[in-house]
Amino acid sequence: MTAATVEHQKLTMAQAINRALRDAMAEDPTVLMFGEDVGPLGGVFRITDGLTQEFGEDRCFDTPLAEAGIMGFAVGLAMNGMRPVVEMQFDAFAYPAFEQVVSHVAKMRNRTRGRLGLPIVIRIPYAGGIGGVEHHCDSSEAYYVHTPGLQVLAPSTPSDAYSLLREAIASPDPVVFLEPKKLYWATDEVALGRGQEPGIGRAVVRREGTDATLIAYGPSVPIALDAAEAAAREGRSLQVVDVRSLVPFDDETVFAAVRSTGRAVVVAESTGFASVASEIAARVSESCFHSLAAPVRRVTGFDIPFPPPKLEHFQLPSVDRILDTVDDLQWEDS
Amino acid sequence: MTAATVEHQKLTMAQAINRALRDAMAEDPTVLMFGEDVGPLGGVFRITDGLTQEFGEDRCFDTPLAEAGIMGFAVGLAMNGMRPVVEMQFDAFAYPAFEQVVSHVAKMRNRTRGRLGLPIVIRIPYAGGIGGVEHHCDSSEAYYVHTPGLQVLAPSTPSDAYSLLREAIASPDPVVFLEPKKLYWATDEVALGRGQEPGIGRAVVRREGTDATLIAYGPSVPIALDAAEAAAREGRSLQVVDVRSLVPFDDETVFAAVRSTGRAVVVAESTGFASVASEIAARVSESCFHSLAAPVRRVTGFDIPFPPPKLEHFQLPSVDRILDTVDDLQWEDS
Amino acid sequence: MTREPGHLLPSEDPVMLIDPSGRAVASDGREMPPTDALLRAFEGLVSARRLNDQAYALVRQGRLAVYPSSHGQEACQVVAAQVLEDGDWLFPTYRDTAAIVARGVDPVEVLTLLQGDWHSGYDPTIHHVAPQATPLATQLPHAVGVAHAARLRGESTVVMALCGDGGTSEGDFHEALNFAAVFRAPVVFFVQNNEYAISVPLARQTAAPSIAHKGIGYGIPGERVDGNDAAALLQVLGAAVARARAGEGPQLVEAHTYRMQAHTNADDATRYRSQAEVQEWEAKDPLTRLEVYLRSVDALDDATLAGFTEAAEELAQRTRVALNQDVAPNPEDLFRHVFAEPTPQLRAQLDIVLDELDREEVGR
Amino acid sequence: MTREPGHLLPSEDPVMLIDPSGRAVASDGREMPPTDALLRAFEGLVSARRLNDQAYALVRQGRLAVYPSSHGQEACQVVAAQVLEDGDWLFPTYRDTAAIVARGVDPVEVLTLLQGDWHSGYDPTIHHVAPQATPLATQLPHAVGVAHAARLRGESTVVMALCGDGGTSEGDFHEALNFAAVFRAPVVFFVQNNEYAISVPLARQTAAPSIAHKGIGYGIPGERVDGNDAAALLQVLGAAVARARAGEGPQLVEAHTYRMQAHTNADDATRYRSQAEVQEWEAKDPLTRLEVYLRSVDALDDATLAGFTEAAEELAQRTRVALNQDVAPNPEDLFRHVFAEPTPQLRAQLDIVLDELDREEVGR
Ligand SMILES: Cc1ncc(C[n+]2csc(CCOP(=O)(O)OP(=O)(O)O)c2C)c(N)n1
Ligand SMILES: Cc1ncc(C[n+]2csc(CCOP(=O)(O)OP(=O)(O)O)c2C)c(N)n1
Ligand SMILES: [Mg+2]
Ligand SMILES: [Mg+2]
Repeated sequence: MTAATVEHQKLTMAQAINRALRDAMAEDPTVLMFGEDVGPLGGVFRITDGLTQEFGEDRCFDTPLAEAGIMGFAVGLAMNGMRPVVEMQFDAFAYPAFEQVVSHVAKMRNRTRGRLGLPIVIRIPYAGGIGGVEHHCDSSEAYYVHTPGLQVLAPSTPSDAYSLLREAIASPDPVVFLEPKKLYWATDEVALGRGQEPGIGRAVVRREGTDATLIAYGPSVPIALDAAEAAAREGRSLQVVDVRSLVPFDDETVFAAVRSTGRAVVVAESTGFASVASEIAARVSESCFHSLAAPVRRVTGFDIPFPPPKLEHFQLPSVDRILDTVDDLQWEDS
Repeated sequence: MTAATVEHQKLTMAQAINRALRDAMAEDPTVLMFGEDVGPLGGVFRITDGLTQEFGEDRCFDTPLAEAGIMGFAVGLAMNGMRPVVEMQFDAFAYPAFEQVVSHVAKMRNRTRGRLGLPIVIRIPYAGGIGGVEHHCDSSEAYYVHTPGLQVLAPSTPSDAYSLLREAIASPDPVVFLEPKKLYWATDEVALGRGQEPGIGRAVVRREGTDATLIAYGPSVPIALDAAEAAAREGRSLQVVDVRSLVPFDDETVFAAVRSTGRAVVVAESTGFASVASEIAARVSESCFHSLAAPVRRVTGFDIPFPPPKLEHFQLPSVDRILDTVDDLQWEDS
Repeated sequence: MTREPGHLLPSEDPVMLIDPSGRAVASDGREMPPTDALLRAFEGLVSARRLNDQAYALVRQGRLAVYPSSHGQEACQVVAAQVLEDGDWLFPTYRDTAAIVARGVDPVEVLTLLQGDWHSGYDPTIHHVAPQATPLATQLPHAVGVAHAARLRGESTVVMALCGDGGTSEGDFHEALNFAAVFRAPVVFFVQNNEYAISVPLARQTAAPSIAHKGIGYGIPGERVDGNDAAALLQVLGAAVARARAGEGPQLVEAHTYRMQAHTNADDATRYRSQAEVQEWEAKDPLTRLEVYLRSVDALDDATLAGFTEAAEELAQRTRVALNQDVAPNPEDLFRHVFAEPTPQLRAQLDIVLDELDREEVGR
Repeated sequence: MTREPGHLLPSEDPVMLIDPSGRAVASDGREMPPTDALLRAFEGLVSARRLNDQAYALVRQGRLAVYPSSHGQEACQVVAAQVLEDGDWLFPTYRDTAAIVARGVDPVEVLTLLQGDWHSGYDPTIHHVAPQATPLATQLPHAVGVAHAARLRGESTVVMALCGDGGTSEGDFHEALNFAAVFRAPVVFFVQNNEYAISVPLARQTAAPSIAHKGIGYGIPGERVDGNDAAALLQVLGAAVARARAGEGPQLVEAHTYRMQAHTNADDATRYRSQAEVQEWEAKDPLTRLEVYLRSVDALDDATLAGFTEAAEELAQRTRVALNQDVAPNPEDLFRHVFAEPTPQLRAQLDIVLDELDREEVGR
């Protein structure tokens, strides 16, 4: 497919994910979509809207209400030739499936010395910013990235949501696909078809800048971009890297970016202790040591349970908090 | 109790834990011990040996085989005045209880604005080094430390196992108590009674040294000490810090240690990506930036599922791998 | 096996004592509860229905983030609380506002969760009401633990554990019932089968003859009851509580009821069920039926009803007023209650927030 | 409700066709399986018993890290495999060595796990045998998924999913049975109730009248069978497989059997059960009973038995020899099979190991 023939559509992230599912299901009859309320209702976020109607009850369907069961069922389907895509209704409701994910989904290829891979996609609407009550706003990526055998993706734009989900469904390995709930209604020109965006394992520089590098993913990318915009107005040039693929991690792009500026702030909504942000800070500190003019700093969620709706803004990385942190990066001229 | 009256006993770590349970149960009738095979059998590692016989079926007992049920049962018991201590038979068999741990055990105090705390201890025989088959050797601490509301302890000596378990049982908050399986048979002079060792939240320097600091916990501490011993023979003086308390983390002791040597290697058996070692590396890199002569390095398990018995030695941090890494710390004289 | 298995199976039809038209019906051996208990239940129903309407209005006005309706299920919820004694415990879900209020918790504190001020707004230890459970079925093993703790101390506490039809599919339901049976814990597992789990109908949830048939697999007697018949509920739940209190172990009770409104205000029920189906259940309304019966036995007159309505109105008004007051919750609470004592790191993190607030203050 | 609930309950006594003394007994309407099937089962039992002894010897010699014994449960395991067709799937646990070998997998590959060379030593796709499950009951939802995939493609695959009595307490057991029933998946859930989960006796595991009584809670028929009677197992499991293949949905079969040895070599069974209890079960041995019966109907003579014994001996010897060969597993495999393509980080980590090995090599 050449660039000239690529079809573009203006879509919200929710629509882009829906479209990715439709396109994948149309192309490959082994792709199945199931979970709680994803059938006739089309999912509580309407991500699977119309799929049952279009592909029938056998291809997109509701299951009994049991996440471990859903995940284990997916394992069996994948063992027997299918490419299941499951929806965990909200982040915290994936926890009942944790044993299935860690002890089976992540390990089957390894356990069988490569004989049995599991092409499963686990879609998880995740993180906060939508005023959700408790258990509806967890950023659970650290649990998954720490588990060897899972690819973990966190798109920040509708285009990435579309293209990364297409890659995820095509992947021979299990993928945890983290959909930032608060970005479901963000819009973008989305290039349809496969291979239009960098694939799994690739970070991208979303904004060029020379003074410091902001490293973010998923729901935090727009905040990082806003912070860079605000900084620019104050005369400071911030580069923004969107990690996109948490596992595999794109060291090359991230390290090159940080080396180019000599300063880095990692921005992530998840609680900070032993998180993806910790990993990024640790590996950047280690590999870019001699390029760093200041310690790598982190702007993350605090180490507290996700707050109730009226207090959640204290937990989410904000432009001000990012700029405060950037100000702290030991600028000789300040 | 003055130092003079403190009773000491030579105990294995397994015996020390057993003794801590016995002493706590004798002192406080609300302490209950339960799980799988912990009753008449005394646990598959014999940690609860004799407790049912001594305290009766109501105080130390077997449950049906269901870890989420065990954990949820503990939550209810703690809600109603008890201090439950549960044993998860092996690390990977705690995963079915993950939702209960993350969504309830860790959050109850917070959810109820401090009105309802859960004094639960979750004992987990963990990590490798015993030639265990799959699912019996996971280092799962990263999952717990990342979850706000859990204290996470990892003793490396029988003395610490005894004293930290006593503190854990007395704690008003839930504690994940990680027992390094391969150290169950290590012996030590154990000071009985409470308060004989530094408490929760305190790291200790296990060996003084001036050239570089090894930061380790649980099963990796003896390896770090061995490495320091070997390094000393080669004329290099390595300091060893035993973290002991992963949450709360003792920044003060760790930072002071690293600042005193200017070089640091974090040693941990767990897979490395987004792990406790990442967190330690990140926070040391950030807070000791100007004292560091070289980047903070990590010697951890590789990012692979835990290997089968005959290959596990490749996964475990070894003296050689630690020394190789220390050699890499940009020594001017080398 | 101490029990003949057959006794563990539920009756073929749900127990009903007052039919949808308000007439008393015979149900073998089950007595009609005393009229004063029925009247008290009715008062609770009137209050619950009014409070539900109030909550819906508050959602529309943006005072509540979300609200899972109890309309249609009031009889189940009110009676579940009514059959308990003070020392007993109630384990509610997000849907059980009416049960918690009937237990004596201030609706303002119940709605804190949905208002977004905090997670659980009430002190669970005062009325012995657990925080409302959102992760489905996870509260059930807690209920068993609370019951077992009481039993170890020789107390006569009974625990009423609520869950929905959808929740019965979760592993925690299974593990909780099994623990309760093995430890003979005094727990009444009370399933409000309202035919749907959000959009998923019961037939996609289970192929069992009934949910109550799940009891025998644990050695627990299963019962079915008309969930829109407060009299039957008082009888069946009352007996289950008495049985548990007497040390005869747990029981599983399935109430057949219906969620008359959408799952929450955010849901669109027309996507998965017909108006005709809803109307069918309209005719079985728990309030109407009990009112007709009570009037027929001269236990209720217009004046009494007016009194109930007025009290319900007052509670609703008080709730509305309280929820319209904008008292911003304190961010310090976020850091204060993670552990009994904040860690040094949490204190440092709180300082970041306090510093930001200070600067905002100055900036104004 | 399409099915009269009563039909879902198991018979009061486990189905038995040959009693412990080797005599055929009447069991209403159940026919004795053909003699050649019984003879084939017997051959499997002889082989399984011998292989079990061999594995125990290998543990003592330090060639296996651990071994969970199948002694006493051979009839369950051999027949579970025997009733399957080639395209069917078997989902075994750590204890089911005999079932996997009866299915045709080389014992050397089965024992790879316990030898410590790798996790699963066989290719699951060749004989349609899932890797042995260690985390209890987690394999059961997989079995449902495999069955459902086949059904979606219109294949007539049946899945035999094994688990122990202890495993039935796990949430995954519940969720798997429920999924199977709702999707009418062709799965036979076969529980080997050997009275213990390590040290925990059945009475601490469940208060149900029987494990088979758990079926009705999912709308699945439950059956009980004497797990030491190969004839009854052939009959009951055969019928369950046929029923599933015919599209009539899943079934739950509970076999009453006994683990004659300790849980594994590492276990001390004297801590939790009496020698008298073990002896009682000695008298019900599945091999003896089938041998007596087969001789009584002149289907087995000394020569045939000698042939079986010799074949079993050969297999055991071959296994012993293979396991005594010390072929060190390749550490590269650790990094190669995490993903289909190793990540850059995994390649770098492998390089660390290769570099260490190189230097060791040089150091020698
Ligand atoms: C573990 C878990 N999974 C999913 C959800 C999302 N969810 C909330 S309510 C609901 C349906 C529950 O149905 P049911 O148990 O019948 O209760 P009802 O809402 O009908 O009262 C779902 C799927 C959840 N809260 N918890
Ligand atoms: C999830 C999980 N929890 C605990 C264990 C540890 N464990 C291994 S076997 C076993 C007992 C299993 O008993 P049962 O299901 O009756 O099978 P049997 O060993 O008797 O064949 C236990 C507790 C495990 N393997 N998986
Ligand atoms: Mg419902
Ligand atoms: Mg067993």
